[in-house]
Amino acid sequence: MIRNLIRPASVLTVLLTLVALPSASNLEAQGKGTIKIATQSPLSGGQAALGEGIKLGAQLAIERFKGGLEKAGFRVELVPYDDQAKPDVGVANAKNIIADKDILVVIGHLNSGVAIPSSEVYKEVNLAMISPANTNPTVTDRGYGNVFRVCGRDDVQGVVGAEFAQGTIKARSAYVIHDKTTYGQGVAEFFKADAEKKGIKILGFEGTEEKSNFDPIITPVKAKNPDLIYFGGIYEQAGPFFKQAREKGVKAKFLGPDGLDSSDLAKIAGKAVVGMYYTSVAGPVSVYPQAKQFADEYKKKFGKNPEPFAAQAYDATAIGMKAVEAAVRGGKTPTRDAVTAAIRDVKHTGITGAVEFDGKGDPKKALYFVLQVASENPEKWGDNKEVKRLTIAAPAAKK
Amino acid sequence: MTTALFEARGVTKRFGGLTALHQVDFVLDRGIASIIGPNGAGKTTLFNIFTGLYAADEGGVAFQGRPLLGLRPDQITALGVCRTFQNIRLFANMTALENVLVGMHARIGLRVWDVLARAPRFRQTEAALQARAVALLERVGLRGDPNAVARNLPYGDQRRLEIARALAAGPALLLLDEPTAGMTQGEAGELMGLLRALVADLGLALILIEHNMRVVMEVSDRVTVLDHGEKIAEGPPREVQADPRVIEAYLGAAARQRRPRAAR
Amino acid sequence: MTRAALAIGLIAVSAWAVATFPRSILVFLLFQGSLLHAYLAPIPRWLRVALLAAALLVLMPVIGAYNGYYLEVATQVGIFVALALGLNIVVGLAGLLDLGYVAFFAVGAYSWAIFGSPHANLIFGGGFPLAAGWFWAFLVVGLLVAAGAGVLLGLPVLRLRGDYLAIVTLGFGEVIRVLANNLDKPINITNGPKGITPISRPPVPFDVSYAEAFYFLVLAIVGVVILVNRRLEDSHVGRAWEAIREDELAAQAMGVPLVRSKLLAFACGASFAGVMGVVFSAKQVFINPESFTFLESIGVLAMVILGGMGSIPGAVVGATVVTVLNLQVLKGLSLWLNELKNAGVTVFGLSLADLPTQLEPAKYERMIFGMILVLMMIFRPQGIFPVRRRARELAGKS
Amino acid sequence: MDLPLLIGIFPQVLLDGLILGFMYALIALGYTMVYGVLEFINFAHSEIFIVGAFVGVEILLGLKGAGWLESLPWPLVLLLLLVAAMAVSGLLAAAVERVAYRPLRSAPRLIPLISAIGVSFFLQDLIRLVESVWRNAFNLVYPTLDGLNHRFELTETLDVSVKSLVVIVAALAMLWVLHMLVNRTKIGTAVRAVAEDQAAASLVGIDVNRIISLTFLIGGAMGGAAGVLFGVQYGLINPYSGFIPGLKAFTAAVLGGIGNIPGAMVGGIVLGLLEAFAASYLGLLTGGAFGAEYKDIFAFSVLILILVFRPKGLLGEIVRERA
Repeated sequence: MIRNLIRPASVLTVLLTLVALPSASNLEAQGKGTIKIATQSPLSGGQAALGEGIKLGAQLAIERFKGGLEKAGFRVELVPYDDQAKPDVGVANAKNIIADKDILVVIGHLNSGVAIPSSEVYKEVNLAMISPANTNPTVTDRGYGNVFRVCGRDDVQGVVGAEFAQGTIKARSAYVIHDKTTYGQGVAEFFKADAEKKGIKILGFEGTEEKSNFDPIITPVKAKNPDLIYFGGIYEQAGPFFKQAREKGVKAKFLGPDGLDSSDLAKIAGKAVVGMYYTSVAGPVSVYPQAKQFADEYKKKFGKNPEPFAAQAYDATAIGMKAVEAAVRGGKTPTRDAVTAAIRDVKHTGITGAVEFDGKGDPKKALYFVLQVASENPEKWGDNKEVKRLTIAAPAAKK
Repeated sequence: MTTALFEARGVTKRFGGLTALHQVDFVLDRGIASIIGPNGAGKTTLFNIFTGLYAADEGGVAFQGRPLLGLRPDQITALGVCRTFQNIRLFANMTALENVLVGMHARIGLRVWDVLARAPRFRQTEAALQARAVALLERVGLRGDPNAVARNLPYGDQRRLEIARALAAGPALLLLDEPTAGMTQGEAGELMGLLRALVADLGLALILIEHNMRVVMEVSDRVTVLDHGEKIAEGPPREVQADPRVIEAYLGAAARQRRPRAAR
Repeated sequence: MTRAALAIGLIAVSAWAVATFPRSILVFLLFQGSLLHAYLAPIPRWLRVALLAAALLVLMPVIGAYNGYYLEVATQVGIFVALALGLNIVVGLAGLLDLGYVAFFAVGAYSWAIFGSPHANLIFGGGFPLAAGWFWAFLVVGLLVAAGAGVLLGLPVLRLRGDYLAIVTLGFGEVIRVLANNLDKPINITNGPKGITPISRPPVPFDVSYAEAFYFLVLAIVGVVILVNRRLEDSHVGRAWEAIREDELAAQAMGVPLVRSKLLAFACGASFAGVMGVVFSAKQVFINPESFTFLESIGVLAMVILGGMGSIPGAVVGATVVTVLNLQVLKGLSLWLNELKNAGVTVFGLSLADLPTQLEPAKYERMIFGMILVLMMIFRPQGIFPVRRRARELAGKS
Repeated sequence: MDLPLLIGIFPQVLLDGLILGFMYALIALGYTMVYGVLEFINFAHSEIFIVGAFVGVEILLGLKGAGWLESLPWPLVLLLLLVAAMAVSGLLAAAVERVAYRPLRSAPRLIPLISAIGVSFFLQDLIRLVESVWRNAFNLVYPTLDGLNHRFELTETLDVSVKSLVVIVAALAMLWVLHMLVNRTKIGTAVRAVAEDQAAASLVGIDVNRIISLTFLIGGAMGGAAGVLFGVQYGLINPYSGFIPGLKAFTAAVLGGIGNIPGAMVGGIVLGLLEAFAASYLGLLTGGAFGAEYKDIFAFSVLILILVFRPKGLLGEIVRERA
């Protein structure tokens, strides 16, 4: 019986597919001399806003800088991939990406937890990945020749946080909470280590996957009454935590890494996070003197303010295209090896400052900021004040 | 002193506050014994204890001199005590043949490794099992297709299949729980013929739970009567039939039927 | 004859189409459809075997040369086929609803991840990662460790009634995941949420790429798994499992040792997952607890249910359909929608660009799994490829 | 180890655990009612519960958008939320029963369970789909009701907010109403009759299908109320946030004796306390080696241990032949 049912069904599928074939192939036709630049970032899910910013930043850069390559007879295209902020999705996408020989540079990811395994795939074919946002030290500390980033590192971000905590807040004790993700736990550990070195007493170090009920975590925090709470994690989880903590009468100052940098934090936690500090490798676009034009253009084209990391993605893409241009020899599409090698030599003054890579692919100098939340109104997130700025070189790889 | 084939002493079972069986003794050496009694008398409970589904609260059961209490049902089956169920419990989505093959499980000496390697030993065993299963199906009078799925068989055949499945384990003692329930008098008579033949040919001992009195009187060598969990009579069919306590239990039972089932 | 020609022709045309349009998802689906067609078509057995073997052993790697992603998809399909076949033993044959099946996959994956990466140095001091050749040994280690975990879990819980067993295995699956997420202290065993990387890959013979090597490895394992499955099913062991599924009590009364049979089912199912876990960790080079969530367990369950509980071809087809749906169709829809949005297409006067950005077809896998489970239970509980009871050759029957 | 600290936070942890426990108890009612009547684990109850939370947040956001939120007294707003959420969740639960469970009522017991798991997953993404289209967001924040957030400082280390008291009062009230409903009314008698023996119940003229629908309706309504209280208490919800609390509530139901209404409350409170104490004290007692991240393991271990070592009706129920 099944046989009788399935056979016509499969024949039908076949016919349908044949009909659909021409349209599909049109959609995916490969022109000669096409150069593709891929982005990989979460385009859906809780961090979609940030991921979308990366994609749009890259798009803007391609439109701005593609002139040179077009003159040489190439078409330049952006291929956005959605890694859903999940490692396995990122890896699967990466395999898809390396299968497309036209893709010469990958701009991404947002999450270090996704970037690390995905870059293992890129490495197989020496495809360059330039990260606008991955701050985990491991990303470049593996010493892969094809991995670069234009932003700072968590270990430094943790250090910046600790330095700010000691120097500016004058905190003598701190309680550290993290969200048990690669990113959150990583940066929290760096903060803890450096804060302890600086003589700040760490009263507790707690990780949790809890999303809603923080009561049992807050109670010990309140009892130990720290000067400062450091939250290593993302705003989605930090929001309810800060809100509940303030409601329960916790009076400590709040500090965290750039994962807290989202207007949604104000939406969730409201006045609880007014006055909260966060360190960032991005900083609002308004911080960069050269970035005014970028912000205006972005707003004009996409109808919204650039999200954090959009400017970094713009710069990363620009660097990638510069390298592709440099690698073009005699009108032929350059190899991935040539592009990757060329990136190493690029010196680029972008809207987030001058970028030049060291041996591991870290920027020789990176900017770090500490900002403070100004208002409980999510619309005014962009008004957050920069309270401190540091330029720090990436630490040498520890073996 | 020689031990009896099957011997139960002082079996007591309580469910909560209700005593389902109280100090029941039962001995069987050979032939066919029947257990009768009104609904709720404890007959099936006794079977469940004999076959290890329930643990008795007191008393002991022994088969060929080996104590059965504390053994699992499958171990008891492996020793040679096998049963059928009052409400047929075939493996409904398996074929008649497969049902019988499952019954042979305890007698199969193959290891998982033999199965995976498909050793000659495996093939020989499977072939032999299958031949035996087919023979058993014929023996119990199932003339239909052995590859028919059990749930599609007619009712009477399902009863027969259940007996074939129980015989597959190669028991020395077979416990049949209302084997003729739902059958016409003619079918029941046929089945009894089969049972008698099995006893004669294989030297099987049988214990029946039965409501069909004609069947009971016809085939039983001995009859045990339970009422309210206690043995009230035991002996050859004619004697038991005349026992005043039995008559009272059965007449009284008509009134009791309407009471809610207590033992649940 | 025409049937045979049709089957051969479809495979040939679709394979050619994939080579010509290597980036079209639809064409690749067509290729898969042609394989299914060949499997179902009333053609001689030898031809069917030859066609499928040629397609899987030769055509697929060639297609992979045109678009490596398809080889990745095929490999993923293979991994899930093995998982579905393992779960099929537990759920389909023995009738034990295991909602934490992916835990065994995790156990296998972590066993190689820890020792096949420098991570083990944190526990034992030095000397790691093990040489890549150890991978082969760890296929066995993964099998044994997962089977052991199956027995350990099974011993206390297998006496439970079906629905309670389901909940307990769910709890067990979550416990394993939470442990994997938390055992980075006091002793760093799993490296917690950060996961373990880089995990060594096995040495590859000749000039084969890793992608091809893993494809063939997975294919070989799936072959073995199918063989084992069929042999078990077609023996007293398989019959005992089915009897337990049909009527536990009667099975026991017929001499089937319940606990031992159930343990065996659990251990078998778990061991397939364990082996594939080892392969998975080496293939991914990176694993973290996120790959082993309850959602994955339900996904595998949906594969088994879709194909038909207890049915080997059902598990294969179910795993393929669900995996392809997840990896290709939903994601393809997302990309397509994205392109339409960017192109400013309007439907009924509504610009697609105005669609909410959170509306992403790729994210609705739970809805797909859920619909599969509900609809199959209501309308076709036996699955799309129900078990066909094998009619036995009866020698002694006149 | 800092003993005064450990003792100092004890009352607060106790209170937190109680609040969490009452929340679990409310959710557990839905599981326990359905199980009591059908011996069926309504796996989708966790989503019925979170739907209640979404109904609540939508009404609040609506009121806020219309500018009425500040002008209305909070008890009235809360009552409105509870009534609406109970209605929607209750009807949804009954509809789910009608569509996905009733056709399978005579099937082997794993079949409806698998269907229920499917419904659970389907509903999660359905909520997500609806909210994505409607608000382009599915992580929703409960607008703050100032009156509910007021806190009473009882001692230096112990304080309690109005909303926590509301949870306790509402839970107790609903348990009481339900207890009365089941034990003192005609409907309750019918429910108990169906639970005892469906065939017999239908023989004495009870419409079994209606009573089962009613059971789902009541259980779902309890879940909806719990959803609103959950949202008000903890602030942020998403379509997936019902799952883990649901599983824990089921644990609570089993712990207290499934099918037993006061048992659900006892089980919920025990589990809530256990979880709160584990999360608060584990880190303090082990010097940080283990911490709050293990609290789910505690809950799941309780689930496993209870099911393994108190196997209700293990053999006695399967072998339900007439004795």
